Amino acid sequence: MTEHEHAASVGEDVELEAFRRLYPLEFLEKFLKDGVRPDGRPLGRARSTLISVGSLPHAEGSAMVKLGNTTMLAGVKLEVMTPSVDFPDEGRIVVDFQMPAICSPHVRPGRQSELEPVVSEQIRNALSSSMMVDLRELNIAPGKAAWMAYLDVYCLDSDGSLLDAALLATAAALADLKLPEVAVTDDGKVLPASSDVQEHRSLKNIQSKRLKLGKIPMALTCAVHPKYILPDPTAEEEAILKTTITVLTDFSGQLFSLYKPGGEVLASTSTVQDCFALAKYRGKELQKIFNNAVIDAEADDAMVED
Amino acid sequence: MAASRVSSYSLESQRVSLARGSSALISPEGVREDGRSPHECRPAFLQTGAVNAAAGSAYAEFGQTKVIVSVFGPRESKKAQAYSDIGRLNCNVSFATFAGSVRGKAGQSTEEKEYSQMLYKGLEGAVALHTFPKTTVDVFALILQSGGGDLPVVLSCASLALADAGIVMYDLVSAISLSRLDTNLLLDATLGEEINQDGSLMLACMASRNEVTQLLLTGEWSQANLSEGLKLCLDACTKLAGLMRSTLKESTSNIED
Amino acid sequence: MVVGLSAAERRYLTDGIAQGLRNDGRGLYDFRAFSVELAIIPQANGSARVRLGATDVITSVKAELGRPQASRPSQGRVEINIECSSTAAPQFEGRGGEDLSLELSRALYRSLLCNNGTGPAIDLSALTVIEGKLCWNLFIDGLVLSSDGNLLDVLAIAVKAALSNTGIPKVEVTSAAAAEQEADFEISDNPDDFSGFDVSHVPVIITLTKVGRTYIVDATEEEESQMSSAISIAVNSAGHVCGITKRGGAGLDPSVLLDMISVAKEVSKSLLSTVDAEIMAAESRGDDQM
Amino acid sequence: MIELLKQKKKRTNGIKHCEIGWQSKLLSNSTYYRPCESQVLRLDTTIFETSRGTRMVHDRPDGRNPNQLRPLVCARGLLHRADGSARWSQDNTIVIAAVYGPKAISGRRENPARAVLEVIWKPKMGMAGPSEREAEFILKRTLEYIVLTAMHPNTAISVIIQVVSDDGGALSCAMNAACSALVDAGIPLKGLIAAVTCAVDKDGVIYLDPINKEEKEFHGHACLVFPGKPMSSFAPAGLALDSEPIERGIVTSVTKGILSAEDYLNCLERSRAASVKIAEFARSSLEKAQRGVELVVAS
Amino acid sequence: MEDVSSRGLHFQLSDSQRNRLRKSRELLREAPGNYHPSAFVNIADPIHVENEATVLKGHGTQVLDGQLLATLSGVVERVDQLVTVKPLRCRYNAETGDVVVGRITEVGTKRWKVDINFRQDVHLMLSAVNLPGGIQRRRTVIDELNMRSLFEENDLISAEVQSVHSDGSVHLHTRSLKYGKLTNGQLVKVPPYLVKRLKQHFHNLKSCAVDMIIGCNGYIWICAAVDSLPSNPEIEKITGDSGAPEMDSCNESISLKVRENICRLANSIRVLSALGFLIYPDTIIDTFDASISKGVAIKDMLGAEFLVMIAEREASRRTKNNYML
Repeated sequence: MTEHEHAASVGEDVELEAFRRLYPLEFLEKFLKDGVRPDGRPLGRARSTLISVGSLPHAEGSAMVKLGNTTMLAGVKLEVMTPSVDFPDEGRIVVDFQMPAICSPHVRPGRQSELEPVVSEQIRNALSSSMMVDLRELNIAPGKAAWMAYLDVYCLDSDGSLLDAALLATAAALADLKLPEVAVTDDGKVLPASSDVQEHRSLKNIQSKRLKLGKIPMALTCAVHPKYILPDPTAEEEAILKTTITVLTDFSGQLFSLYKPGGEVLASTSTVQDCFALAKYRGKELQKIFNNAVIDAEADDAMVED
Repeated sequence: MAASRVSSYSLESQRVSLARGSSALISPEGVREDGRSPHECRPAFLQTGAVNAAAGSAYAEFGQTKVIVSVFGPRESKKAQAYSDIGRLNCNVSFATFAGSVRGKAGQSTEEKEYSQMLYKGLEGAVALHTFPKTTVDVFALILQSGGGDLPVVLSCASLALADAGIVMYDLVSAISLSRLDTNLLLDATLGEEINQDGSLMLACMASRNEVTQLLLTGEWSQANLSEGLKLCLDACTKLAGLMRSTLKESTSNIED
Repeated sequence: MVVGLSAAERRYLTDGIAQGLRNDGRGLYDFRAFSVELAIIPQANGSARVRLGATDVITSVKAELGRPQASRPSQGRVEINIECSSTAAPQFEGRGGEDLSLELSRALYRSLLCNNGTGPAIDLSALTVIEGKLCWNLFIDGLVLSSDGNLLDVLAIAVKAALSNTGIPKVEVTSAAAAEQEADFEISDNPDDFSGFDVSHVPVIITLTKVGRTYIVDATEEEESQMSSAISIAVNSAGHVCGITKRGGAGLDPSVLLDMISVAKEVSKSLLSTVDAEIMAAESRGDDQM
Repeated sequence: MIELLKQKKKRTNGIKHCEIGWQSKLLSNSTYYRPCESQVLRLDTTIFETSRGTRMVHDRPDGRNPNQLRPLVCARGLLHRADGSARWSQDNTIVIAAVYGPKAISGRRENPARAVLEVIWKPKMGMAGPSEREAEFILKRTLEYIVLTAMHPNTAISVIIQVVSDDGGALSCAMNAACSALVDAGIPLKGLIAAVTCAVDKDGVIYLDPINKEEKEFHGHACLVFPGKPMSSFAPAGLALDSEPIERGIVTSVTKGILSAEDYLNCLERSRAASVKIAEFARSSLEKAQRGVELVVAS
Repeated sequence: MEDVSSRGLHFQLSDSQRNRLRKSRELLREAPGNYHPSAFVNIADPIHVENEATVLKGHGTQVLDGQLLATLSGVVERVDQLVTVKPLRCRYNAETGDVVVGRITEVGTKRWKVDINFRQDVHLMLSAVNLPGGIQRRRTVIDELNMRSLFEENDLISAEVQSVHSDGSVHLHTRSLKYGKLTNGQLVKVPPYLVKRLKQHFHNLKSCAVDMIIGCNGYIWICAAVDSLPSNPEIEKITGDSGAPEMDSCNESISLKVRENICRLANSIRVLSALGFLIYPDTIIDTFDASISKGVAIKDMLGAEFLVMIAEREASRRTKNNYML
């Protein structure tokens, strides 16, 4: 490239960047008209998705999810609790979604992001309506002891579709969760399995196990433009279009919930139906990725145990 | 709901298992628990550009210690500050709730505050504050997993992230810690070694300028041990700085490709 | 603490330090005269007030019986908490003093107790009453009433003085209980039944403040405002370094660092003897009054 | 529309000088919605047609039929300090909304292009938790749809929601209250909204405006918000080709529990019809209030 | 008796020192020129007057149930019919014509805000300063933009109180060549009530090559003598080079000897202020000379021994004067 041409291309770059900043909607629409999105993918496609489990040795279950640039890290820490009187054989799962200051320029340390409670609530709803985990699985000794699972999902990089990524990380971390082997005394005291058995006469050992999972919830966020529907939007697309619809389903496409918090564009019935269809397609895609990641991890487990 | 926590089962067991005599941590032949020799650093993995949303970022993994640092800015200062013609550096360190063996609490702990102060002090001298007058550069660190030597890893990682963000610096800051168990000096200590140490030394420096930006020493030290420890740390910092440099070089060459 | 100095004053001050004569007539390594008062808070187990120039701090030591930590069954626990009163400076009001308070508390803690709470300065095993069950926990609280620089050094002296003033009541264990049960005990209420505290290992802290190319001891607030960096070095009576904390941004050459450490050791000798003498004098004054 | 609202603002200012006690004002501005035959889509039988065939309908605890709303009451202008306020009740679910602003703000939140909306949700008792925070977020995003924020740049409009009692459907009640309060404050809006909650049982039967007990018992429930009146400004020209009446699209949808796609679409249809009633009620209450103001000004 | 503590200093005295100090204080109390003890009133103490109706009730007094009471702790002063209470300790009270030393706190539009230890920060208008070049002309927008080049935040200046307004605001001016930015020295703060208004507040101590400005507000500036420095304002005045003395570049010319003198003078003032003695040029120089003649090192001047010595010295001086009368 000659120097002159180089300078010209730099000039174009600057112009393009200025256009992008000054007329974001027009910028986006120019792309959409040609059937592509600013990051190069076709209109109806989600970004590449990676799931890896067991990345945190301190946590009893953990998973990392990358959805394009959006990155989530979920970890489960277990504690022993006394079950409530009403549900003596149930444990609890406490989900918290955290947006630390590192993830986005809009979050300040010490101040909760507006999205934190929103995503937390949606994950909680999804877990309870899908009944992914039977809380009785967390039982240790009925009425005396049960597991309390603290599931913290950290957003490490925020680039749109946070709920999709966070829910996926939640599900993967729960799939990775392994209840440790413990010993229980008669009065419900829980001790690590390795502790001295002689001291306590009436010890009952409980084997380590993974949770049995029910239907696994997933979410697909779609940014809505009066003419287009963009599944799995980036932060830029979310900010420009200001309207999102999040469809919560299981992998088979069975709907749990449809979430549209306001926004500039109204959702007609056909828009809603289009979103359902996109979610169904996405469900199939995710199921494969999810199963591969989790099964790989279980295979690793088996090898270690051998 | 009447659920109350009875005990933190993991807490007691983990702590007890970690508190051991120094003999258990280093064999008579001078081999440490993880197979390293006393003056050997942990395997380190560094990477820039870990967080896309940030102006600059870096991920660092030193053995079991895993840290992400994001840098934002220079951007408008948060609150109206008194007239000043130099920029402000704002540092914040936080732990993920699953960083330690016991689940942490949300909300800023004193440890996080202290680390934030230390991070600031370690970087302050290296960043050319006059190059971004009246604006703020935010350095935010998240410790994903605490495995010993958290602060030095955060410091090194933060200086990488600053470089990645294109902030003008006099030099990269590399930092390392060292634990003294009796008279053994163990470089780049793990969590287990830190809990049983009799003294610790943390040194952050700008290796090519031969300047110490932060120094922290605890426990009683004889002159001989102190001089040796300082020398060990300085050498390790120089090596680490080399690694950081090559990481940065790699990341820029990746962009060119 | 923002000390506003004009450009001319700053120049005058740094030039003076370069010439070896500071604004109050001191040389580079001279401490200001300080005074120690003991037992000023009757309800504490030990307390002291130290005034150095216009810097004025109070420390108190409270001992409480508690359960030792599972990881260290034969040791008591020490907590240090420093508070900067808004009487010292208007900017300490509300949460303004928090950062400084934390910095001072942690620096003191590290010098006295290493960072994992097993310090050489205070014999923690002497605080045990029954191993694994009962121990004394010490709560050291400091209050900065007025500040004219060099807070950390003054606080260290005050902590040392307060600890020397601390009496821990004798505890009588009435039933040697079995492994699982709580022990019964009685705290002696005889005022003479106190055991004193050995403070010979408690270090003093020397902060060397670098202004220009020179470093000075016991900087005033004015001088601190001109520092490029400062190093606080804790030295005990054996001449061993017990803690180093660096403040201020500018980097230091390692050789300068080693120089500073040796200067601090030198200064610490005279400071330690002055501190001991002042504590002794304060004790004798206290005895006279009784 | 906007002009009308502006006029109203002036008039309300006038009325404040007339020193009318808020009690009398409350009465004069209140409109009661009595579910009489003409206003409810009442079905004669308890047999309900759904797409899955004919199903039995559960008896509702308060004796309503599945398609019946609870009695609505709306009162406006009852708080002196606020720039606008409204009390919206659906039987035992009562919410008060207060609007302050547009008022000056400074610092980071200030936006040179538009007014900033902030919503504070105060629960009946206790502290606001994450679910309240979420409700604030939903309300904020929903109101941003109707408030013409570009008209008041560099200002803030705060909406405070106080739940007085909650017997199901507090979110939709709050939406309706907030909308009325915004009108009362004379803030320029591009239209009104109407929010409806409906629940679905296992068999797919839809119950409008469920009470708390029903929300808990039934399979799932949805809070849906629609634009108040078909208005051309809502329908972008590009979509006029669509066979569907696009102007009745959803502004907000929040669901809890399980709703199958089919159930959801049924809910949509049913609530859309009900929202027309609510919108009519809101509009009539607004007009009545306006007439009241005119009377006062005239005398 | 307590230890001596004053702003910025604390002196711990031994028993013998304490006794000596007590003795000299007693002597001083009886020395002439002091107020009679009955002249002191505390807050709410009645002030005795001959005829209630005829007296003018001045500052620090109030009438309650027909009785004249004090609202301040201090000394009752009577001038003709006017009864006032003059407080012992108070902030500086600005009066027109006072020479003050102040610190710029804020650069605003057309004015600087200055801290002179007054109740509020006072104003120095752009129109009340000498412009560089010393020409008298209207202030332009350019001048407004260049205000920071004249005085910036934290700069120390000497100035004169131009006017005190009824709302409590005070304006300064520096429209004389002796006023302006202060350089080459250090500031000592003393309680303003220790400084009395004199004819002359600028002092040139030729023997030490030191200049001293005793601000009425208790801010005392001690610096290397201007005439020992190359740029002489007199010359500048003739050449019209620069109106305000610009001496920023001259700091390095301070010799150690001069610096020692400055330090010794500063410490003399600190000791006097700790003892609560009035601060005049004479008392300062007397203390300065005493420290040299007794061979006291500069840093030891802030020790207890020197403090007691100065107290004794003052006591004996005053009682001697008494005998002489």
